[in-house]
Amino acid sequence: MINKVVSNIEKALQGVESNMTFMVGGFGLSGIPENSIAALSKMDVFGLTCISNNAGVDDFGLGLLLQRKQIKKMISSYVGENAEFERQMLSGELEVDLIPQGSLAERSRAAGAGIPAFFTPAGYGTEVAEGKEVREYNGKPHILESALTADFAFVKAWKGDTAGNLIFKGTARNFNPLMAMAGKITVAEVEELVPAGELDPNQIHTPGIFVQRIFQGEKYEKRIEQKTTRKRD
Amino acid sequence: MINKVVSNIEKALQGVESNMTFMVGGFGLSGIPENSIAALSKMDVFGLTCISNNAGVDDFGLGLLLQRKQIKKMISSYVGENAEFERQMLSGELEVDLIPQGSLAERSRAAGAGIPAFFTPAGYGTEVAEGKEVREYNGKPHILESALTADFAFVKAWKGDTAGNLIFKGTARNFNPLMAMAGKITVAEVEELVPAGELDPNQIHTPGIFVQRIFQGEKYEKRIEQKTTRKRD
Amino acid sequence: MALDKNQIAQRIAQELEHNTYVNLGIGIPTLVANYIPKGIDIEFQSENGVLGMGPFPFEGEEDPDLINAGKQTITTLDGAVLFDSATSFAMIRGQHVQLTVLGAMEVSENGDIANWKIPGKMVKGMGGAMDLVASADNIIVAMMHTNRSGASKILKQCTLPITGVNCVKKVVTNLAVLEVAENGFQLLERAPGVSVEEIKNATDADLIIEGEVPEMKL
Amino acid sequence: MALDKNQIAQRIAQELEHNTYVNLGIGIPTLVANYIPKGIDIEFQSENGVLGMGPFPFEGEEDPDLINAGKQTITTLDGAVLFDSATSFAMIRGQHVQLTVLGAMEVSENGDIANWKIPGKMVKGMGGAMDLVASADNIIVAMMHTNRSGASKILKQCTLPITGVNCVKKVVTNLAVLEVAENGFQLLERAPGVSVEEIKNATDADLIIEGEVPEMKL
Repeated sequence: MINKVVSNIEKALQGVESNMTFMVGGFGLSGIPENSIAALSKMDVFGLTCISNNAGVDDFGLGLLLQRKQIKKMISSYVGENAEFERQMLSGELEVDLIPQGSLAERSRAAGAGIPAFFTPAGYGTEVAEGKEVREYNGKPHILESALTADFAFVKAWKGDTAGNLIFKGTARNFNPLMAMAGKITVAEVEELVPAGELDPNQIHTPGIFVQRIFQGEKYEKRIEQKTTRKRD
Repeated sequence: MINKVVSNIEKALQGVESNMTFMVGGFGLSGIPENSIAALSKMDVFGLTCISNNAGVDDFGLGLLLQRKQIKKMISSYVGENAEFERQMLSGELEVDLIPQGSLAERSRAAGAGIPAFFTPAGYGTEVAEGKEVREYNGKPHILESALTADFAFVKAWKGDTAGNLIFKGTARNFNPLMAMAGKITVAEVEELVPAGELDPNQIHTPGIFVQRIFQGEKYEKRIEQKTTRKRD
Repeated sequence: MALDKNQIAQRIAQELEHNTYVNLGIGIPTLVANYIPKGIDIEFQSENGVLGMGPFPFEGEEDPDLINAGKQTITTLDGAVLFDSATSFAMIRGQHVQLTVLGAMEVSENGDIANWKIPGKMVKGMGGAMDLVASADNIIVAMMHTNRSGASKILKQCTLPITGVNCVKKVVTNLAVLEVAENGFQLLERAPGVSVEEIKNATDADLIIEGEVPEMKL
Repeated sequence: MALDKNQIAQRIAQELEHNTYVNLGIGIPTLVANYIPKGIDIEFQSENGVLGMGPFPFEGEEDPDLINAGKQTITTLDGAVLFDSATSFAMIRGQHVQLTVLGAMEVSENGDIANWKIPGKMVKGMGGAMDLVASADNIIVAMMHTNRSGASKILKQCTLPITGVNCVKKVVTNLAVLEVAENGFQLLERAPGVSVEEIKNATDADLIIEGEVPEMKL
């Protein structure tokens, strides 16, 4: 077995440098790599390009990196929950590339799967299609999208084993398995790290081959953005 | 919940006609839809195009349909275990389109995922690339491959629920989840059919949305092609 | 009288077909789930990775690992499945999700929709909307007929950056049900007590009106 | 003396690098798993959907739902994973599998390989070979130096339909270890007791020979 365990967060982030491109898993604040983001927000790395569906909120998630102006460019699909983000974007401090959510997911997977480009109908006829090749299939125009790669991918899983295998829980899965595939170095943090052999090999979401480093995270806050409930009858 | 259960194999195969295109899951004889194949081999449907990684053996799997000359064309990656297949192919009775295994898998997934075409390095410079568009990415030539669809996809899972959700076991998974995505009508047979709610929603391999009909198969033979063992010390 | 948001949702719920998978956008569309007609089996998909969404959880039972695309805490029903974002959009792009209901800032008479950006003012992003509108066979827009300053959101041509072209099939507003027909918007129904004239006045695009326009039944 | 199949596998095993994922083809390559050097952690991938393959099962413990790409019954080791064919080839095409060892009918001096078809005679199909050779950074061919009729399988140009171009990095045969260098095959090692002259005679392609050619160490 190939052991992917690193003993601490410093080792997990070894090699991280300014001007790199990072992928960061999560949807909203659900399933974000809290430990990795917190540690990155304390490092002196700047000029980062971050690929993440969202940009966190002002004081949590990628918002922490935005506060310190560590991010030069965001590649996201939806960024509507972050006042500091909006300020930096509208002032031109922050470069923003908005892309359709499905294309973000598929382009990440494509990178990991050795598919350099593919056709999708999403975005045809919109700003997103500008400069992109258009081709008709089944009577419908499609645009050519390319794979998205990153120097590091930071993902968060529910359980993981020492071989780097990951299992996610609920909708905290989202982009994590796809970004895990796409990262040149994929750093996985998990709520519970178990010895290889404990997870059912049939039930692993991300095979360890896609993960270069794994560690057990701590103090997960798992903040809820929109607490919605119903009354008991 | 949308109920996908059909009460018998006849209802599962309703609408099957001559000259249709079928996808059939399985790798070798592992994970093949034994019940569906057996039933098809007794129907008077001919001129079929079958998309399947392999073509069964002489007296099992798709070999049963070959015996009755129901298949006009096979789209496969590896067909080396079937004497009748070879005879029909070399005599020109059977049309054969051989394609790389990874492209077969990805082209099936692509169909199900609404991706009409993608670039892959597999097959560049070979017969497989003839007539296909070539484009260089990352200094390496790639060819454009298109999605593969089928009128029916026949797949086999270990467990399934009434909502059509499927769980596979071991390497019997193989092409089944991908062909399930690609079929216009996907017929899933399972070893064990359980009520919706019994399977852990985190652990489903094929979401029921990809399955149109599900039934519990019977008398699984699960033939082994190459029994290899080691001696106890 | 013009419909309120719940009534718009209620009217859209009449469009739901038995045994279909439906994606509901944020806002009014989310309310549609409260009005599923009896005998109609529907499964709701949320593009962040869940099929078989149930109602909001009871107070105290929220799970941060279980949210919808609007980031609201949710529950799942029997038969639900959880999956990653690529699988989610495979369902959407591959047209396995049959109906998408979403909000809009503008809809044009050829079925274009704009709902993701106001240049220089608001840039939240398209989220999954561009994939959704480019994919589903049936797209219904749920929105108010006019914007806050009273201007029509039903236009000959969109003025805002569009989310998708030729995709909207139907629009249900507080005033009317409109179909995107070959030659433009066809007025199918009026809100109870709202006259054709009132709808015309609130609409920038031309309306195709054939015979008597019936009132919606709620 | 020329190597037997097990010795070819044994020599190839020396090429295995610590902490790498390896795909072994059918035939001689499969045998490589028996000779992993001490201290080298390897995980074997089989393209039908398993990573972390173990040895064959004990008699009576075969599971029809657990086979390798050669359709042989197998076992899995701790840390193993099972997955579908698209994920399997994502690993391969995405270059997560670092080394592929496979058999061949012909290899040419620019690194082309032919191993899937003899026109009019044998058409078994390429299986996963075309994806494998087009993808992995390192491709090693394991084969006999000559075919059954004694003809060289090491050629200037392949005569059979090829499986991939410019992909083979090294060839280990019963006679020699050859590297596909920029200008052609470089003879790296001789089988014990086999002379350079004997190798030359058995080889159709030109050989680049620099200084003394050492014997393989097994």
